[in-house]
Amino acid sequence: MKLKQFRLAVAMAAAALTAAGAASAASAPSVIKIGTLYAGSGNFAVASQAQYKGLQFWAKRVNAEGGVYVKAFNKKIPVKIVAYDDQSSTSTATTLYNQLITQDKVDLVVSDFGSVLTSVAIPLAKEHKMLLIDPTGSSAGFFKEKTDYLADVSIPSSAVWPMPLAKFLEQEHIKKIGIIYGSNDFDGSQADTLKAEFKKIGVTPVFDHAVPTGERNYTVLLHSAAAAHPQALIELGYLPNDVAFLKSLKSSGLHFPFVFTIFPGQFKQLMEKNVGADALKYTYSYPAPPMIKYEKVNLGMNTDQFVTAWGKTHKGAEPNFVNAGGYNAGILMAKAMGTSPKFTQLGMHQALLDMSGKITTVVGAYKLSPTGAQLGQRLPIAQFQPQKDGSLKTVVVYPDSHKTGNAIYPSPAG
Amino acid sequence: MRESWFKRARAGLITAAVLALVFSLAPNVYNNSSLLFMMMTYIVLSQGLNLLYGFTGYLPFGYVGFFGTGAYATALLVMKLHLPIGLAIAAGPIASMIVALVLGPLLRLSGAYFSIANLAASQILFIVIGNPNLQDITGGPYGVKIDEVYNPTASYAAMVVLVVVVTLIATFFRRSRFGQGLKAMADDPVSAEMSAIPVVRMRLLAWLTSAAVAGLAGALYAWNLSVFYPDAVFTLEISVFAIVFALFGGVGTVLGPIIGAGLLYALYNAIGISEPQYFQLIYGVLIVGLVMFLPEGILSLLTRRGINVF
Amino acid sequence: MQALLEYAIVGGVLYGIFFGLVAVGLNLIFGVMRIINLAHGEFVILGGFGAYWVSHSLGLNPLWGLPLAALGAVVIGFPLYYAVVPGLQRSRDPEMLSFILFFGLAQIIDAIISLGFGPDQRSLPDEALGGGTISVLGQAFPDSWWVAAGVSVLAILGLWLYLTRTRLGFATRAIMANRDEAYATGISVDKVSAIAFIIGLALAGAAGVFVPYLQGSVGPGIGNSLTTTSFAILIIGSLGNPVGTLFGGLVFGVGSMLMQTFYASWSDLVPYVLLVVIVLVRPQGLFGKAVRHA
Amino acid sequence: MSSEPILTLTNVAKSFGGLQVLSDVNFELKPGEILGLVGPNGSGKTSVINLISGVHQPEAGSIRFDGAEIQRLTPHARVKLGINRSFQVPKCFISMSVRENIEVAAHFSGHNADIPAILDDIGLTGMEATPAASLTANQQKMLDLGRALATGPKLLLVDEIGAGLNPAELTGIADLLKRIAARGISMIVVEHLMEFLNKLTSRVIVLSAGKIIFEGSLEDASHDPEVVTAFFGGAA
Repeated sequence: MKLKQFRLAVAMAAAALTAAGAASAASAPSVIKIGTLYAGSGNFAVASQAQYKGLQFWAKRVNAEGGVYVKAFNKKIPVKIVAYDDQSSTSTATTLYNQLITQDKVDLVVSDFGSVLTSVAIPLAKEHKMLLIDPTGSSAGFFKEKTDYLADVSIPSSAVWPMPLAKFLEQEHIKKIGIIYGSNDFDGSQADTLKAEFKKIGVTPVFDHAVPTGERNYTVLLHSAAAAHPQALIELGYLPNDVAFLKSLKSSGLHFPFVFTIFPGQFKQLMEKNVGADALKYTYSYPAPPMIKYEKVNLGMNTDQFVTAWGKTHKGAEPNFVNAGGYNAGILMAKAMGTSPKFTQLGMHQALLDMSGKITTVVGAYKLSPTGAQLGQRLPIAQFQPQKDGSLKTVVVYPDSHKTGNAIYPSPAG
Repeated sequence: MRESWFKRARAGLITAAVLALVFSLAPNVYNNSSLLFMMMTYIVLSQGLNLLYGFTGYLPFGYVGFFGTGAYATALLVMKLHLPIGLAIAAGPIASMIVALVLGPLLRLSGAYFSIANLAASQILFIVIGNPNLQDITGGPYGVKIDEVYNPTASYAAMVVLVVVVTLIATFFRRSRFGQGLKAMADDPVSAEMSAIPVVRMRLLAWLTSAAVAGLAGALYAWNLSVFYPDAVFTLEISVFAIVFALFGGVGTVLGPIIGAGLLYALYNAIGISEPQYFQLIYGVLIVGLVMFLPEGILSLLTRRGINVF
Repeated sequence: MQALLEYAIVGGVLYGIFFGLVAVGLNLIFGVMRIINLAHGEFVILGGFGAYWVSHSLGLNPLWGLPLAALGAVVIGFPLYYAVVPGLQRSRDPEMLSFILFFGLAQIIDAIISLGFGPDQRSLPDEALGGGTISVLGQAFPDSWWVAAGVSVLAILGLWLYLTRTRLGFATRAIMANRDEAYATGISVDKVSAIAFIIGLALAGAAGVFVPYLQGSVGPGIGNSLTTTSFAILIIGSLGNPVGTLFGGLVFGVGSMLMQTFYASWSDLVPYVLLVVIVLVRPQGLFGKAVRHA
Repeated sequence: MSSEPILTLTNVAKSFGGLQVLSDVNFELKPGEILGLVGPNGSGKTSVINLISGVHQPEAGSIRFDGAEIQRLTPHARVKLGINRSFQVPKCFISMSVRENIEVAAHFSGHNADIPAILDDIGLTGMEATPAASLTANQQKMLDLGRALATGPKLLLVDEIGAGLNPAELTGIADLLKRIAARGISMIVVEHLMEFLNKLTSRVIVLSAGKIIFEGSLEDASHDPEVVTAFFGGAA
């Protein structure tokens, strides 16, 4: 090889390194860096951006008051959110979580929405000994062993979500049940819980079907389900699945006496816009704050205050549950920083554990297990009942402690 | 008459040594090791794809299928049989070579038919492995988790070794009679047969080598990531990146895919971390521009000036 | 059981006819120009977004997306043809290079859709195409499915008439048969090819109008599966023959619906398995003469 | 030279997609012999060459070369046995230089070829480093022939090498082929140009519609009524 070629080889190979980036600056205590990811596109885009907005909402309010109080430094320090777009891709998310931890040297990491995008952050956080604040990653699989580096703060482990639903169906003596669920941790663990609960009372679903997380057309599946004549059809999906399911249900002309989906309870307005009030009427869902209200809170705003404050900064828009979840993650982090004597990952984790069972926020009771699971709130069951003016009223039908009306079952056809 | 093997391999040995040095030292300078690891993964994949496309003219659009197969073979052997990680990694390329053998008949197809059938084959692997009905065997759409063997440092080191190995394989393809025979086949398979070149056997050999490289890359990727879903190792984006990187640098050379993957992946992270949607646009424009104005890649700018590119 | 079978078959026929339309543009362009339009799926999506735009921003019936698709095909297709196709055909490997080039184009279109419309999946109101259902053999299907199938049959029939009953169509078929001889006989190959290219894109766009109904929604990122599915259908049928593509669509549609009804989680395999099996076993298609020695 | 035939075709038949392109083809070739193969377009001349060289395989019949049946062997295996060919449209390795084209063939066939001598034969001495892509069509034809010679063939199949050459070039090629034959290499020459063929051999086979309709001298062929009809009259 000629000398010229050799130089070329060296130069070209080295180019990769130079281009890869410059060394980063060390973090300064002048600002608390909160790192997070959101999905600008893909399956989780809508929900993920809702969570991100909730977190931003918290940061803005905290900074308006001069920052978050950090006990270890005994002063208020402004908060800065460092956020990247992972496009709903786990491999992109892996690189980006790593970027947050190793390059941006953030002080706390908040995982992206949902179990799928949270999953890859868990081993990374553990490896780098970072506490992962997990607002909505609720797969039961995450919380199998004791850990110092994971805290599910805003929603209960998805394995416990459907408990009230199972109880309600039992109470109503509904025994012929069809389940359609997305094959992902979030929906799969709910389906598993439901089936386990049914088994206890000797009920086997008459229709039980997993669909890809990206499924958008339920027309054919609905006909197969109808052939099994279930009294209740339960569809467990992510937001886009629920939209597609309800649309397909409406256009198919099929009728089931009881239909349940997850997200209308969290994104009622969006669902009404996308599938129409007509498609939602008489269906059931988990009503989530702010749809159900927590008036007595001892950390942050209560539901009404939150709705009003949100409206002021968001042109009068109503917040949804995931917005509240993002906000909730913020106030819990702030509380941890405000109580932990040391500004360390372990210190803040201990503070989060110490708060467990003593706090109620906009999303309800807060109870953190040593494995990082959230055991606080249980989600009730609500039905969307049409009113005379054509609007839909969210009526909580179970459990009795939250109940605002009776279920209309079976739902009238047409 | 011919130069000694050492003279022929020298450029490759130097390139491999430089790459080993750069990636061994890089984590001291820049400590997002995930990013460096991914850059090496793409250097390996682009080079592996180059072994097939650059030397035989077969463009494997479903190249990611081998990558995913390797990743899953490794992960499942650790999860189900609790094999030591070293053995499980060795199984990655073996599994992908088995898949390549099964798909061997695709090599009977020409040009675009091969590419599109290969793409379909990778989708079939994805749908089968990610199928909910196979949850008990493959983990289905719920993915796999091997965090008990999670070791970012060791897997990083292993990937450095793979970069070296694949550079040496590419050097062999570039500088040996075997590689010359492959080039002859790409130019004209019938004439190659008439030059006593066992076309079918050599093409299959290149195919298997290329598949094994991707399988091994997948195995190391699985080890490095330790938790992943089927779409993370079967996404078409991986094929696309490997193709674009290789084309950008210049296929049929050793340096081309290395430069293409190194530069573009760095660019991807410079732009992609903050504005990923613009990146797709830039890639698209880059591909169209390359085909229209620079079908041999950026290294052909040197070749055109009479500089012999390794 | 029998009701489900009937449902799958009737549904498969409607679905398949529609997919004949999805694939027929790819077939025409490949037949005439020997280039593989890997951005085909993206042109279908563009048609879907056109219909969405017409419906949401202009408040018109989404069917106005059909003339918009034709207009868009002229505006995009004409300059695109002259910018890339003649150059590709002079290159050393037109088929492979076109494959890569149009793949790049697909990326560009995907990115532009994402930037322009955002990442969300879009759907169209059922009411626009009737909103009710029509039953055959006691199996009810949304009106939109029937409209889609009807428009597909008309479009494919129209293409067939164009190819068999008009001078331009005759010239088009001459080019399909042998491009060099067509040059020699004085056919203005570039002009006729450009028209075929535009028709191909227009048909893709027209199919796109119905994608939100048949697939549930339209969004960036479904282009690849539409392109590979179209390719499978094109290969099941035969190159250059619109009626063959309709037949290919039916095989895919009925196969797909049967799988969705009885083995739903495996139904995504249908187009890919069909594609691989057919290219290996019978590269000339089930319904045509040999066009290529593979 | 032995009198045993080096090549024997017995009842060879071939069809493509239902179209019978060759049927019942029988002939022999002796070592060092040059055989002319003529016939109208589409009569199956090139198919005969394709079947002998292994590009296609016959449906029926046997092909014996040097005492062994070869009809099931791959083309490259036949090359190693000593069969090679040139192509009607030259098929060089266009990404390589002239020398590499010949080297590759010599290397893979395992034949210890005298490359300067071959370059001299094909008139490309001094152009070793020239890329094959920049040769003229005629030079590419010669390179194609050179590639075949580099494998050390005992039987050379020459497919319409004369097309498009001027009379002086034709004479040169004819002399070259005769020189090659004189080294003991048998040859089948497919050719339209009868004058050219006349310089090479007196024994021709005439094919029509996939059948041998005449075997004998070129002179006799031109008087054979069936041959005349095949070339000039009747259904094409």
